[in-house]
Order: sequence, then structure tokens, then C-alpha cells
Amino acid sequence: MSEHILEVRDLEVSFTAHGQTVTPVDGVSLSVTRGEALGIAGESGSGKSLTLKSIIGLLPPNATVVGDLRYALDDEEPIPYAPADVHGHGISIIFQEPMTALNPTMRVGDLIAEGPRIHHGLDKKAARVKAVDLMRQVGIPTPERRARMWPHQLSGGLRQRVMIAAALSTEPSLLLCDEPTTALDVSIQDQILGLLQELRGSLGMSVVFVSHDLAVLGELCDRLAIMYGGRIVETGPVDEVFADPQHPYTEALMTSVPSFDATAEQLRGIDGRPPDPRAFPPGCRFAPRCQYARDECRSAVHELRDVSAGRTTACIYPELIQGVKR
Amino acid sequence: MGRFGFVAKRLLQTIPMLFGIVLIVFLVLQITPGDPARQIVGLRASEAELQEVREELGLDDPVLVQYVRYVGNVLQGDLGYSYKSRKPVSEIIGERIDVTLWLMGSGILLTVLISVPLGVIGALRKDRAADHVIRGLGLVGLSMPPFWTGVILLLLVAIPTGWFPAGGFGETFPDKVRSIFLPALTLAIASSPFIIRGLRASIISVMESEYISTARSIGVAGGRLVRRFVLRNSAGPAITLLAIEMGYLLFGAVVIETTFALPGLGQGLVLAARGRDLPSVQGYTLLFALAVVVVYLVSDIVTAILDPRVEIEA
Amino acid sequence: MTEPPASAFDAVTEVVEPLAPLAEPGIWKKMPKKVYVGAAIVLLYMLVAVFAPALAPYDPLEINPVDRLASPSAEHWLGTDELGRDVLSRMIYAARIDIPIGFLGALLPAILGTVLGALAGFYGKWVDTVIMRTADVVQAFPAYILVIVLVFALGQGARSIIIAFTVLAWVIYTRIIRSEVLRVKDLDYIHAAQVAGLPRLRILRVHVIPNVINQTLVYLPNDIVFATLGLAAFSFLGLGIPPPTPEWGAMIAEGQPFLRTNWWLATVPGLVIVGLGLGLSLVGEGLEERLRA
Amino acid sequence: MRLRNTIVVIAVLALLAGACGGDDDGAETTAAGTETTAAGTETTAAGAETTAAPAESGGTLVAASIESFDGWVLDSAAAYVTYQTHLAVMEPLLRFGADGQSLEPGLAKDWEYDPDGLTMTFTLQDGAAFSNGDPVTAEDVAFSLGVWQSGPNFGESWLAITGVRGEGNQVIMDLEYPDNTVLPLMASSVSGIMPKDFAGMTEDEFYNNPIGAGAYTVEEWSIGGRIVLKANPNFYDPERPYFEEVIHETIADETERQNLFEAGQVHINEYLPATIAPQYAPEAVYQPAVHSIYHLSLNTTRPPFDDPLARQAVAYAVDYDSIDEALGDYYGLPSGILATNLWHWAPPTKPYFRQDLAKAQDLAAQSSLAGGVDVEINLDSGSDIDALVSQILQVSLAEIGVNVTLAGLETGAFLDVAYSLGSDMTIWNYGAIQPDMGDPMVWIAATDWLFSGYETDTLWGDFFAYAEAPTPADQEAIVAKVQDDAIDHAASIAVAEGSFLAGVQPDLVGFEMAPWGLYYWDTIAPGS
Repeated sequence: MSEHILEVRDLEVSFTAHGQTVTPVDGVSLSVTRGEALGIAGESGSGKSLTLKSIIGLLPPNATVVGDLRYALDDEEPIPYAPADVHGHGISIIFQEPMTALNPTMRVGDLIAEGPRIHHGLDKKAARVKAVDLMRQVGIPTPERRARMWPHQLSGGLRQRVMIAAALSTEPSLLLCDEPTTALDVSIQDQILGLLQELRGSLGMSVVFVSHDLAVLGELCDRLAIMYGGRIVETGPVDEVFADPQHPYTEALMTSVPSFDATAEQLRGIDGRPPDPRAFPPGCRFAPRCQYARDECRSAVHELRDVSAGRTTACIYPELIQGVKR
Repeated sequence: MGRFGFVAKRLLQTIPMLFGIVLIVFLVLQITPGDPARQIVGLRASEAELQEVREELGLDDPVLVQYVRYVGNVLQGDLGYSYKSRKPVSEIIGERIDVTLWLMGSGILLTVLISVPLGVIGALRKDRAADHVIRGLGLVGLSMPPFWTGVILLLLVAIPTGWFPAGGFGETFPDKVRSIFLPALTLAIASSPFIIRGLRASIISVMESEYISTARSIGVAGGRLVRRFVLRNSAGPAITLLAIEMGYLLFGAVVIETTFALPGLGQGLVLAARGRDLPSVQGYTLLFALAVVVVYLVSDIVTAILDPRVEIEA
Repeated sequence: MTEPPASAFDAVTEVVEPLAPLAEPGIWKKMPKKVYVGAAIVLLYMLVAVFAPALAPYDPLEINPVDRLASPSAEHWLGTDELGRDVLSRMIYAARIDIPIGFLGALLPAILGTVLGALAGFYGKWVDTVIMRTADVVQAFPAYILVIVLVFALGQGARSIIIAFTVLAWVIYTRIIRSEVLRVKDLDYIHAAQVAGLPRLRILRVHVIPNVINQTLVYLPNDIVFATLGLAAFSFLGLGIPPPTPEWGAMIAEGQPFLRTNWWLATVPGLVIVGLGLGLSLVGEGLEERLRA
Repeated sequence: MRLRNTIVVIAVLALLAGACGGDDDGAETTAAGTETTAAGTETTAAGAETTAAPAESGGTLVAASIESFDGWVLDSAAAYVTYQTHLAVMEPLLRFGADGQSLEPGLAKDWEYDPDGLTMTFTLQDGAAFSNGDPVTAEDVAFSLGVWQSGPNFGESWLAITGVRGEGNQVIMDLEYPDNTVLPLMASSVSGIMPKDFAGMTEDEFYNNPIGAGAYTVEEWSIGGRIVLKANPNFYDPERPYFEEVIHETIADETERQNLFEAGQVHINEYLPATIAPQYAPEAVYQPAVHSIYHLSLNTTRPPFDDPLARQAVAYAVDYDSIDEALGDYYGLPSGILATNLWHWAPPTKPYFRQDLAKAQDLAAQSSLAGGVDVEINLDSGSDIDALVSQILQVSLAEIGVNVTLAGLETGAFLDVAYSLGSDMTIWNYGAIQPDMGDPMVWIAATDWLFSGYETDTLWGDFFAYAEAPTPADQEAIVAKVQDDAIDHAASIAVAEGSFLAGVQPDLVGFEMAPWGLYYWDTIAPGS
């Protein structure tokens, strides 16, 4: 049985509108080993969310997708798959904004019951019982009563838990998380992360967690992939990447994360703005904002190279990085 | 109590409106021509006889006095007597209601049967061949004058094929269906484009929402997705559009009933106005206004029922 | 928790899609193709109206009953009507009646409706109640009765038709604009203006209306189609433009009895109205797409 | 709330539609019975055959008109359809012949007018009885006379009759003075015979469900809608009527009426406009003698047409030939203001007006029209022919500086403006309702000289002279005088005269129509 549950090679997502073509995801390759939690970090517009949606095939209709996506459907070798194959059979997703992600005209209990009814052929009553179980499992108090309520009658945290319950209703082996905690305030955020951590453990589920918040990724994920300008620029185990970033953008990200003991001058934002997908700079797309940038960087061909076991970077001068003074 | 309170509140709102409409009709009809007395007594009657009748019917009383008396009668269900036939107006109108109900009912049914599928197809196949064809037909349908459509349907369909009568309203159920089909189709052609466009727009915006992605991700697809997720959320705006459209349909009924010689309220109104039979005209006006109010009320309540977010539930 | 609309009639506001404000730069560039096609058709109709004297082969009012109801021929491309007048010339001259009435019959209610909608939305309280409940009453009022009375009071003709449209058609604009104003009113830049002490009317005129006028603009083309169809319906019921003035609706009504022998008399004016309707609808739909995209 | 999740969009909308549709039985049992119209005849289910021969249509004759029915009060009837229906239910003593100049048996099988003995004697048909079974007696005729004479519209027409007596089948009317017009009046629907004391009903009850001795009884009726008549079992002639049921429809649109006729759903289209008649198959158009007068009435009570010269100018400016051409083969040039082809009709002694522009312009220059005037013509916007004639008048009157604008109004409004002399000019047409020149003279007098406001005392004088004239020759001389006066004062100018037409299914047998468009339903039989 291959140790990878998901393999993505040279994924490209492009849109054409008014005669112009834009490619916000420009050649992404990654893989997820069984039971692993992979974090994808990056600023908005880096293509991280589109990458996630390509995996489960929920891109808007005017998007065109190119690339080799393989998934271990029934615990065998990862094989190419069509979106419909995985919907409800293995991959689930939870979104950032719970208010818009739940059908406003359907009771939460009924929504969670959809999965069991479709995939396990349970009748209405049995599916409802299963839904209440799932709601209890995700920590929703008095699930019987809450099942009959409408999304707009629940708090943000509870709605997110309903989202998770719905995702789990199809017993997925891979859960994709598209910044599920960003819209919640910090205290609720921790509860949800705790819940995800616990579910990972109890269900042995693999997770791909997309966020712009490194702290959140650090808490939940085993491995990290940093995305910039529609490409992965660095990957590696979380603590190694935090301790010894191999790409100037990762280093810059680290220094811009406020932590209690960091002093004011250590905090440096990154000057310039994230690249506009319509006009990516040539060569290394971080070069215009990179403090170590050299001429070769502006013409370098993008390629993820191994730096050490399980560590890759797209930077051609990783050795120049002084590392984080912490 | 939430639900019934909401309905009761709505009903209470309509009462002043209906009084308003009756007042306007009353005032408006006072300045219209056609001396009612002459209609009752006869074209050759002398002034003396006309004056006698005016006093008898209180036509010379001040307008407000007549209005209060009229409203008093209406509240007891007495819509007055037709000047000419001395038949109660409620009876005259009563004979014609079912024809117009048939026309409006089948008109709406056809509109729905045409608009919902085409609206859904137009949305699901956005900007592809089917979508453009549907919208093109919609544009044409929208700009065809209903009576023109009616006459063409009669000449090109009814008379050559004989499947439909050339007009009038049947007696047996099958005859009624056959005689109401083309007029209802004419109504549907005039109103479907708007419903299709509205439904298509709201379906598209629903399809782009995130809860559809959620539904898809848990394996909901095809008819189940459309039925339980898409249509239920796009129904509200579509029903409202249908209600607005029905306001126009009532005017359409006047034209279409005349074109197809359907003895409904529309043609009744035309003949009553032509014969200057004021009580009948007032009766028809009140009924039309009531119909429009009821239509909006029903659509409002149905929309509220469908959308849990609306407060009536609280 | 959204509050249900104040009256059943207000429900229309739910159907309205928020649109990009007209002031957005570049909004006028890159219009969808259909807007240009539609505008071209409408422009063509206008040109026909303007150059009617040059285009029409005969005087539209010149009667000669001897060769009435003639079939299309070299001299009369569309034949002649009941009084032997040239149908083609009357069709061309009719543009001078139908287009102005159609546009005015939609523009006046649009202006009236927008103003009333803005006032109702912006000032609220009793202003809002009075305007909106009057709107409910007008919307429930049978149009046919009103037209008969206007025709008698003001005499048959363009004036009473346009007044009838204005009295009847302003309601839809008022509802749309009122809901847009309510939406815009809560936006911060309006609070900012109020705080800055701008008089309320100036805020309404300078800040609010320019941002909601797009809804009126998108709905206007449809309403012009309705006005043209309404005029044709009134002519059919004998309440339209008095003869002998050429008008498409009247020509359909006059040609209708002869559909068996001279089918083109009623059919061609109908197609002409459909053509204009097509052009206007293309513009309307295109505008809506551009503003919503 | 279980209700919500069971409602699916399609179910809701079907609910909405279903609620409106209503099913068949519901409609069936409404008190006034279902509103069934022309399509009601059973065998026209498959309209595929050509015009369905009425014979197999189960004995139902269907007639249609644009006008609506006025109700059952004989005196206040104004629409031809009302006169038609009254004749069928409350049959008068006499009937008129299809030539419009003769009298034929009605409830009375023979009659005699004795001007010297000042009596009129009628012999009732054997077995003449009302639909409720009571036989017709002199007392019924006496009661009916009382009702007629109290009528505000026609009341004075029977002034000459002082009383009715007689027994058995003899009915004798005593006259105060000789009156030629009273006998033909007995053939008009306003002289319909009603049972004594309304057969025990109150007046309102009677006029809601009238009883007569005519060929048909009233099954169902409504003002703007349809009238359903059933054969009267007690009719004096056991042979007739041939049709068991007659349905009369009011259809607002002329084209639609033709569609129904072509589809065989209507057998008789009454009062077919002359411009529409050519659309029907030639053999389907029934044309009686020329009778209908199209007239342009000038308001003599205010400028500019208070000036006689101005009226003469207009009379010579009208383009009679164009009107004749535009109205087609069924109309021709006018012979005079009085309706033609009636008993004692006579032409004016001098030629009637024809277009003479030079004369017209000359007269106009000397009249109040000098320098041009703006006037309005009041017409019924529901009638295509009125609009047509008005447009021709507009063009021809422009030649003498009279700038005419057309003011079309709803029929009700039009009549009101006409009666109250509210506009400068009025265009309308008229015909008689009984076979004697007395009728048109009374109509012209009663309408203030056809809505022109011209004095009518001279005319009433002529009418009474006509009534007492001893010989037909004297009557015709008076008629000629009235025609000449009309030419002199030109208050109302005849612009065309033609026939009232009807569209009749060719295979109907026994259809005979008087020049003024009225006919008897009971003489018509289904085709062979």
C-alpha cells in the first residue's frame, strides 16, 4: 500500500475573461502521506485556495485545470480521478465563512444527514440519528434540539462545527480545510483546531490545511508547503522550516509574525505587494521583494530542489539566508 | 403565533388600500362621461324623466355621500345593481369569474411549466448555445403584443387545424381545456420571458454560492442538488417576479379575453365601460384590485414560508 | 434575521441584483457586444423617424380609396390600407409617434419613480409610508379604467397615453430605488457626509442618487418596450392615437380584420414593434450584465 | 415546522395554479350556471369539418353581435340586439315583412284599420298563449298598452289609442283621431304583448324573467354576456320554431366574431360592417334592401355651424364618391336624410348634395368658415367605419379651410357627448325599427335633429300631418317635404346610404331580414 494518499503533479489553473488569460496556480506539485497533516501557507492571491479546490474539483465553471492529480481511492495506489469520484467518497472540504457555506433554507440536521442518506442508503430516520451522533462527535451541545435549527440561528463556532460534521458524514480519508478558523475569534479558533487535532487522531484522517496564519499551521500540521505567486517555494517538516527557512519569502514571513517575546524592531513587514497574477515577474517571482536577490534570480527557471531529506526549496541561493534571529 | 400574526398584519394592510381604490374609482368615474340616468331610462327620455331617476337613485347627492353609501353596501356584499339590467352586479360578475380564473390559472401554470425548465437550463448551460437560444426567444416573446400573438395563434393554429375552438369557453371539462389553451399560451408567451430571466439570474447567483460547493463535496449531485439546494433558494425571487407579472396579466386578460371572445371579467369590463354601466365598472374594478392584492399576499406569504430567515418564524 | 418587506408589494425589492455604480471608471468601456447591437437597432429606428420625410415614398395621409387594400407592388412595397394610403410610408412616419411616446412613456415614470423612491428611502418615516402605500394602491388599480377616463378628460391622443403611463409605471422604479437607497444609506460614506454637516437634500442629490441611478438605467429599456406594447394594446381597444395619424398599434388594430386577405397589414407593424423591442431588450440585458459582472 | 421542508418549488407553484384553476364540477354548480358560449354545441368538438352544418348541432342556433343587450324593458331598449330578442320572447300583434314595407301576422292573424270608425280590429291566432300556458286575451293587450304609454321614450307614439276592448279572439282598439303610424307601430318590438299584471310578478321580477307569447322563452340572460332562449311549447304555430334553442352572444372584437363564424361556432353574425363583409364568402353575406343612413351632424347651436351658409358649404365639400368607394359595394351615394325602403318613402324633389368644391369654397368664403376654422368630430372609437368616414371627411373639409380633428370616445361616452351637443360635429348611422316612414321621423325628432340641435317643431308638425294624412300619396308628399327641408337647413348631411348586412351560414333555410337588420329566429330552419 503506497505511503502517499494524494499526489499532485504540475497543477495549473487558468481563467480567461475579456480575452485575457490569467494563471493564478502555475505548476504546483505536492503529495500527502497517509495520516499526515500538510499545511499550505501563503498570502492572499498566492493560489493556495485554488489549489485546494482543484484537488476536490470545486473550481468555478470558467476555470481550466491542467495537471496530474492522483488519489488512493480505496487504500491502494493513488490513481487519477474525476471530481465526482471523490465527492462523498474519500475527500471532504470545510470552508472559511460558515454563514455562506451552509444551505440557508435547510435545517443543519438535514444537511449533515445528506451524506449518510446518499452514500450508505440510510432511510430518513436512521440518517437523522447518524447526524445527531456526528454533531455530538464534533462537540455541539444538545445536538437533538440543535439539529432542527436553521444555520442563521447558530453562532459562528457552532456553524463551523456543523460544517465539520457534514464533512465527516461521508467518512472521508482526506479532509481539506480552506482557512476554516480565519473568520472566528481566537478563543473559538483554538476549540476548532483542538477538535480537528482530536478527530485526526481518532479517525486517522489525512488533512490539508490552507491558511495565511503560520501560528495556526504550526499548531496543527506536520509538514508545511509555502506558496508564493502561484507556486510552491519551500516544503519541509514544520519545526525545521520554522527554525531554518530555506527560502527568503519563508524567512520574511517568519519575521513578520508577531510573538510575545519579539521586540518591535525585530518585526519587519515585507515591502512591496504580492504579485498580480496578470503580470507575474520573470524568473523567481519573489525576486522584486527579496533582500538577497541577484541578477540570476530574475532569469532562473522555477524548480523545487531537495536541500536535505524531506526539505525542498525553489531558491537558488538558500545559503545566503541568515536565518531567523530568535 | 408568528405566522398568523404576519398574515393578519398583511390582511389589515390591504383594507385601507381597498378603500383607497374604491374611492379613487368613485372619484374617477364621476368625471367620466355617460349620464347614468340616460342609460337607465333610455336614449329618447325627456329631461324631466331623467331627473326623476337621478333623484330616485341619489345620483345627484354629493360624491362623498354616494361613496359612503356604496362602501356600506359593499361591506354587506351588495355591489349595487347594473343600471341597465337591474341585475345585481355580484351576479353579473359571478357568472364571469370562473372564465378568468381558468385563464389566469392555466396562464400561470403554462408560464411555470415553460419558465422553470427553461430558467434552469438557461442557468445550468450558462452562455452556451441553449442559453442563447432561450434568451433570444425570450426577447422576441417579450416584445410581441399579446393580442397580435393571440390572433396569429388563432389564424395559424386554431382554424386550420381545428384542434382548438376559434374562441369562446367550452361547457364540458375537455372543451374548457381546449378553449383555454391558446389564450393561456398567449399569456404565457407574454410573461414567461421575465420569469425565465429572473429565475436564471437567481439560479446562477445561487450556483456560485459556497453552500453549493459544500453540497457537492458531500456527494449531492444532479436532480437532488437542483431540487433540495438550488431551486429552493432561487424560488423566492422567482415567485415574487411571478406576482409582479400577474399584475400585468390582469391587464393582459382584458386584451386576451377580447381577442379570444372569452366571457371573462376582462371582456365584461370592456362591455360595461362601453355601455357606461357604472355599478358594473365599479364592481369589476374592485374585483381586479382585490385579485392583485391577493396575488401579492399569497406570493409574499409563500416566499416567507420558503425562506427561514424571514422573521415571521420568531 | 431579515425583516419581511413592509407590504406584500415591496417584495419586488428582493429580486433586484446589486449593480456596480455608474461612477466606476471604465464602466462604459468594454460593454458586452449585445449592448452595441441593441443600440444600433434602436438608433436605426430613430434615424428612420428623423428622416421619415426623405424615406417615405408617399404622403402617409394622402387617401385614394379607389385602389384600397392593394397587395404589395412596385409602387407600394407594402401595399395600401383601407383608404388606399401607402402602408410603407405610414410605417415610417409612425416611428415619429411610437418612439417618442415609448421613450417618454418610460422616461417620465422613471424620473418620477426615482425621485419618489429616493425621497421615500432617504427620509423614511411618514414620507416613506405615504409614498409606498400610494404605490400599492396605484399598482392594484386597473389600468384600463384609468385610460378610459384620461382619454375622455384630456381627449384621445399622445398626451393622455403618456400621462396614463406616467401615473401607472412609476411604481416599479420607486420600489427598486427605495431599496437601493436604503442599502446605500447605511454605507459609511453617507455617514461621513452627514457628519460633515452637508444638508440632507444635497447628500441625496450628490451622493445617493448617482449611486442608485444605475438600477433605473438598467430597467428603463424594458420599460420602453412595455410602453410601446401598452400603446399598441390601447390602440387595439380603441383608446390609442386617433386616426389618421399613423401609429404601429393602430395599424395592427386596423389591419387585423383583413388578416385573411391582406395578412401583411397587421403582421408587418407587429414585427416592427418586435424589432424595436428586441433592440431595447438587448441594451437592457447587456447593461445589466456589464454592471453586475 | 414540518410544512416547510415538504414544500418544494414546483409543488408550491402548482398549488398556486391549482387553486386558481378550479375544477369542472365547482364551476358547474355555481348558481348562475356555467358561462357557456358558442363553443358549447356538442358536435363542434372536432371543428375539423368545414363550417359544421347547424342541422346536426342538436337544434341550437347561435347568433352574435358586437352590441350588448339592454335588458327586458321594452321602452328603454336602444340596441338592435335588444329589439331582436324582445320580438322573439314578447311577440307583438303584427310582424314586418322582409321587404320592410309590409305587415304580416304576428299574435294577430288578421287586422283592419278603420280611420273613419276610429278603430283598429285584430283577430288573435287560434291557440295564442303565453309561455306559462295562459291564453292571450284583450285584457293582456290592454295591460300592455298601459305599460307602453307610460314609457318615457316611446310613450307618446300610442297617444291616439284611448282604450282596448273585445272578447274571445277579437281585440278592438279605439282611436281618438286617425293615425296612420299606429298600425305599423304594432309590428315593432316596443309593442310587445305582456301578460296582464305581469302574470302576478312584481315589475322587477318580470323584467328579470319575462313571460311572453313569442316563439321562445328566456332560459338564461346577462347584460354583457349571452342570452339563451328555449322554444315556447305553447307557441301558436306548432310547426315553429324549428330550432329548439337560440344562443345570442356579445363578442367585443369583430375579427374574433369572424373566426368563430369561419369555425362554424356562430351561425349568424348580426350587423356586419360593410368594410368587413368582403372578408366573408360572398354566399355568406345576406344583403337586404338599402336602408342605413350614415350622417354627419353639424352642431347648429354654436359657431361655426350656427351659420346656414357654413353648413351648405360643408354639404357641398364632402367627398361622397370617396366615401362610397371606401365603404365598398354595400354602400352608395346618399339619396336623402331619411332611411330608405320603408312604407311611404319618397325622395326629395331636388337633387341631394354631391361634391362641388368650387361652390363649397364660394359658400365658405361668404360664411363663418371664412379664414378657416378648427373643429372636432365626435365618433364612436369602437366602430371602424366611423373612423374611416371621418378620415375622408377630414381630408375633404380641409379643402374649404375646415380643419377637423377626430375625437374618438367609448360608445357610452360618445352617446353622452352627442346627446348633450358637446362637440362641433358628430358622425353616426341610423335605421328604423318598424316598416313605416313615421319611425325615422320620430327618431330624428327625438335626437334633436340627429344630434345637430336644430329646431324640431317643424318636423313634429310634419310627423303629425303624416299621421293624419288620408292617403298614401299625401304621406309620400309630406316625406318629400321633410327631405327638402333637410337639404335647405343641412343641419345633418347624409354622406352615404347602404345596407345593414349579416353573415349567415349558407346552409341555413328561411333566414329573412328586414332592411334595418332585424329578423325572426323562429322562421329559420337547419339546412337539409
